[in-house]
Amino acid sequence: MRQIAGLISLLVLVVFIVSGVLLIHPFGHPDASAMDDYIIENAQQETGSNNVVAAVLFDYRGLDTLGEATILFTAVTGVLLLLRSLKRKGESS
Amino acid sequence: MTAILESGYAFWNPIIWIIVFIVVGIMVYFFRRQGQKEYKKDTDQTQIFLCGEEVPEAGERHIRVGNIYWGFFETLKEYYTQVLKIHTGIINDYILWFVGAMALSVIILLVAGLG
Amino acid sequence: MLSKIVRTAANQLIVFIAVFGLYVIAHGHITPGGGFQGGAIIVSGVVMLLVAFSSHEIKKGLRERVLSVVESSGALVFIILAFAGIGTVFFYNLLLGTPLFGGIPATGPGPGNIWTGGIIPLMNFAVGLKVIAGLSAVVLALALFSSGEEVEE
Amino acid sequence: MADLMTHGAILIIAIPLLAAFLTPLVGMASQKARNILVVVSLLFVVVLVFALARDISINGIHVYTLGATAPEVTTPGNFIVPVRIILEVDGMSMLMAMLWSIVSLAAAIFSFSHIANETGQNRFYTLLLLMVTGGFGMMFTGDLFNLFVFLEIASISGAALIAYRTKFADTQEGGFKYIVVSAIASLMVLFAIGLLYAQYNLLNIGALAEVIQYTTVDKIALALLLIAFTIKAGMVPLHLWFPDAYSVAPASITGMLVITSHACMYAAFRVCFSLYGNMLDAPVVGWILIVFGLLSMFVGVTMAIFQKDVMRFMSYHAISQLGYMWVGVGVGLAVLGNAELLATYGRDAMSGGIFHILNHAMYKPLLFFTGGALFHMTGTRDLSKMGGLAHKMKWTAILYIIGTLSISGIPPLNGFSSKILIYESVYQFNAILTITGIVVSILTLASFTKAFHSAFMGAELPEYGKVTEVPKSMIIGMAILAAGIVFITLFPSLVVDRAIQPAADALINQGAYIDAITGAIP
Amino acid sequence: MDYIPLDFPFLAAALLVGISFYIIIFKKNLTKLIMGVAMLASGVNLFLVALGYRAGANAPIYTDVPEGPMVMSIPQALTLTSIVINVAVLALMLTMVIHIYRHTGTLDSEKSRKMKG
Repeated sequence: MRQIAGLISLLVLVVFIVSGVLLIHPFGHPDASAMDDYIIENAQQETGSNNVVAAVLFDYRGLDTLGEATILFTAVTGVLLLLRSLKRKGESS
Repeated sequence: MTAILESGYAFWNPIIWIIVFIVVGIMVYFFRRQGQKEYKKDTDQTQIFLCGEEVPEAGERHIRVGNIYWGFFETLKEYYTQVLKIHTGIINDYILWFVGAMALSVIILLVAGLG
Repeated sequence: MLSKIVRTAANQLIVFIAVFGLYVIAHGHITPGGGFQGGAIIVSGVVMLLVAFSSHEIKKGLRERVLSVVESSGALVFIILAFAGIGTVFFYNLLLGTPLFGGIPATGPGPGNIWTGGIIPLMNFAVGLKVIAGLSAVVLALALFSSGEEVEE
Repeated sequence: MADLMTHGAILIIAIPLLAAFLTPLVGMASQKARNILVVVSLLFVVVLVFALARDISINGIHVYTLGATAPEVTTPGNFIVPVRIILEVDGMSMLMAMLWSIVSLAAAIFSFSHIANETGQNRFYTLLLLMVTGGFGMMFTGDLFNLFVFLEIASISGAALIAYRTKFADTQEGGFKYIVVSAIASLMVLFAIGLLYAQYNLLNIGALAEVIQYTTVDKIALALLLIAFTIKAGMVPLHLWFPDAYSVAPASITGMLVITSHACMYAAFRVCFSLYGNMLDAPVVGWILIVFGLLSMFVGVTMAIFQKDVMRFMSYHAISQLGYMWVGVGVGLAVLGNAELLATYGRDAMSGGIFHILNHAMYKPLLFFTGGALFHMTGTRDLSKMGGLAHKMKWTAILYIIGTLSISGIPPLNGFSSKILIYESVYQFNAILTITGIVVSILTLASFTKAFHSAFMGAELPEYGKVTEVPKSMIIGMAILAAGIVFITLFPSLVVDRAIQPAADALINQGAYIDAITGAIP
Repeated sequence: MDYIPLDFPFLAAALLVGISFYIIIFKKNLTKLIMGVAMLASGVNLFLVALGYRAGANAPIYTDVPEGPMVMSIPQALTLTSIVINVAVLALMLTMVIHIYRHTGTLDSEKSRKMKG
């Protein structure tokens, strides 16, 4: 029962996802590119960076990168929190 | 008045309710005063009286959570067996529901778009 | 702990890996790469050391508490750089036009100049520091925990 | 002051973040300084949020373009689409931010005593502040990808905090379930963002809303976004992870997780109203929301009566209460295309649903905190082992009663005022919804009476002879929320006029949301 | 450099999503489940980065680049962000699985569960 329901819903979802990705523009030929064209043209002037991806990362979408760095910080804090020793300082065994 | 909420159909004023509560509270206090004259603390009057039987210990006297609303669960037994079947507690099943809901809602949205 | 050959080789290789990682971080604004990528390269070197030596050995030189402090400072530098522009707007690139990384390259293809990009190179360094310290701490903590040793608070 | 308000939106996000980065450094020096840092930063955020809320009610929607030459420059030069990340704060975001700031302050104060005997406190408070940042980011951002990033911040910090008490096996299981569900849901959000980006080459919600066509691909993206946010909000039948994760977390975190659940709900509303808006096949999507809401209300409350674990019992009630909001807002969405019905009852139904968010955000964390207080003093979450605790924990019992009366919709407490708004407006749409709502409300009262009886009433049990009242900071944390309940109880009209209806209008009025981004250009 | 027919990268991404959902639903081993999540992330990342590709275009870095069109840069930045996020999620998941194994002695999602109902 679970197997059948799982397979059917999985199949339906995959069909829709595949049709979704096929219905958008053909690979290599994007339909709309106004925002990206603007960035490629103006990144050097506006940010002074030759690497457009770095310009997007740190200037145009700087908050995303701050968020990304924060997520890394969160994960590191989380891992160290979960792997901490449960003994309190000065307590023996 | 900031206290009155008018939704277009309803009139709702918490101040009136609070006044009613206070009035009822005062009345209850007076009624309670009537009966308290002969009441003395820490005498036999305050002990539990159970038809002369021995009163059980505190732990046994307390009605535990499992015994409350027994009739309710007995009536809805079939419903609960069905619902508890869904709550398997296995993480794989959770994602299965997620996938199923996504598939179903895509179908609904696409079919509704046709008509 | 692996054999002596491996340990010696790892000891030598870590220098090159670190230099390459630093290069990738420092040139993030003119060539492919950046703080995350360069940091990940250096952390791969740390993982190599962790495999060659045991986590017990590494712990003597690289303490989680220190790594934690370094990581926090990297994050702080990043957010302070973002805050620095708040006279105009948060994340405003205020170093453009100043002598420090303030150059603006000629439009179009050309050789890169390292003194360009405003706050971008500095942010790359901050992120690089953070990634090195953070991922090393995670790898070290997982290795220590798996081998049953104490992980500092 | 005006200058501070210009940067208000980003400061509300950045100050908890800055405090989070500072916390581990300060905490190494002194625990007391760390606690002061946490409270001061959160207090400052509360002040900022309320100042910004006042500013928005006067001046309308705030936009803040990060990294531009000025905050109002949403599109560079005479280019027509926004390139940078834009924070867009309107009435709805502001309402969410207000309740999030208060609950996070109460949770932080509650934590001081609640986790006093545990190790790893520095990292605990760091993660708490990061979670606050994530929540504010989700509420304020006007950019889809940015929404995804902040969603992940909130989820990851939440998962780590759920698993905080590593010595118990169930905490690890709850945290693992939470993070798997969050990761998969947010990856589906990302996939949907990719589908939208491929067609329109835009990421900004307002700019996307202007050009969106509701093609087949958009429908698939809508389904992915909607269901992903639904599972994150925890609606039946996608609620299965919800009690597992919420019952094992430290109580202060559970209170905050409720609001992240609301934030995901807010994101779903944002997608439906502001992103798709008038293009949407409104009755169909509205009914999807209503069905989720109805199922949640009924299944949530019936499962709750059944529970013996006090936190699990309250988690199921949270699911049940979330259902009210979805029904209220879903009815509003179902009649979105019809201006007449919208004016007759749609807007009121939405106000009721949104008002219920505010009320729920006050009483549910309070109830979770009282549950946490019981766990703190007795060491068990099992209701069948408790009894007679009101003799020892008077304040907890009183605060529990306030929360209970409020959640069951007993007049004159605030739960009633939002429920009556929902009942009366929804009745005109479909009477069954109202009837279900009233039945669920009765069952809620019944189950909370049961829990109150088994935990607080009865004779003093010998095994809890040493139990005393909880420490002061826990009482203060609970009292903050109780004060919020009393305030909303006494001034429902003030709250509805100043906060709730602007929020409902902000969702309905898609044009204003778009204009704030693209309208500035001649 | 020419136009690739049939959108193979998009199809690959979609199928990767499908396969990883299969793993997540049907494999009871928690480590395999984590692998499924990692694969799902790869599928989504592949889809994102494939969105920005333009046939025959250069990498969007102006240093010593030949003349010609450039591929779109925002999807690359988004993918980079998404990769780092998924690394973070994986690290936390693995930590929790270690703890689950320590507590219950099994990695089976059905046997290791403590909570139901």
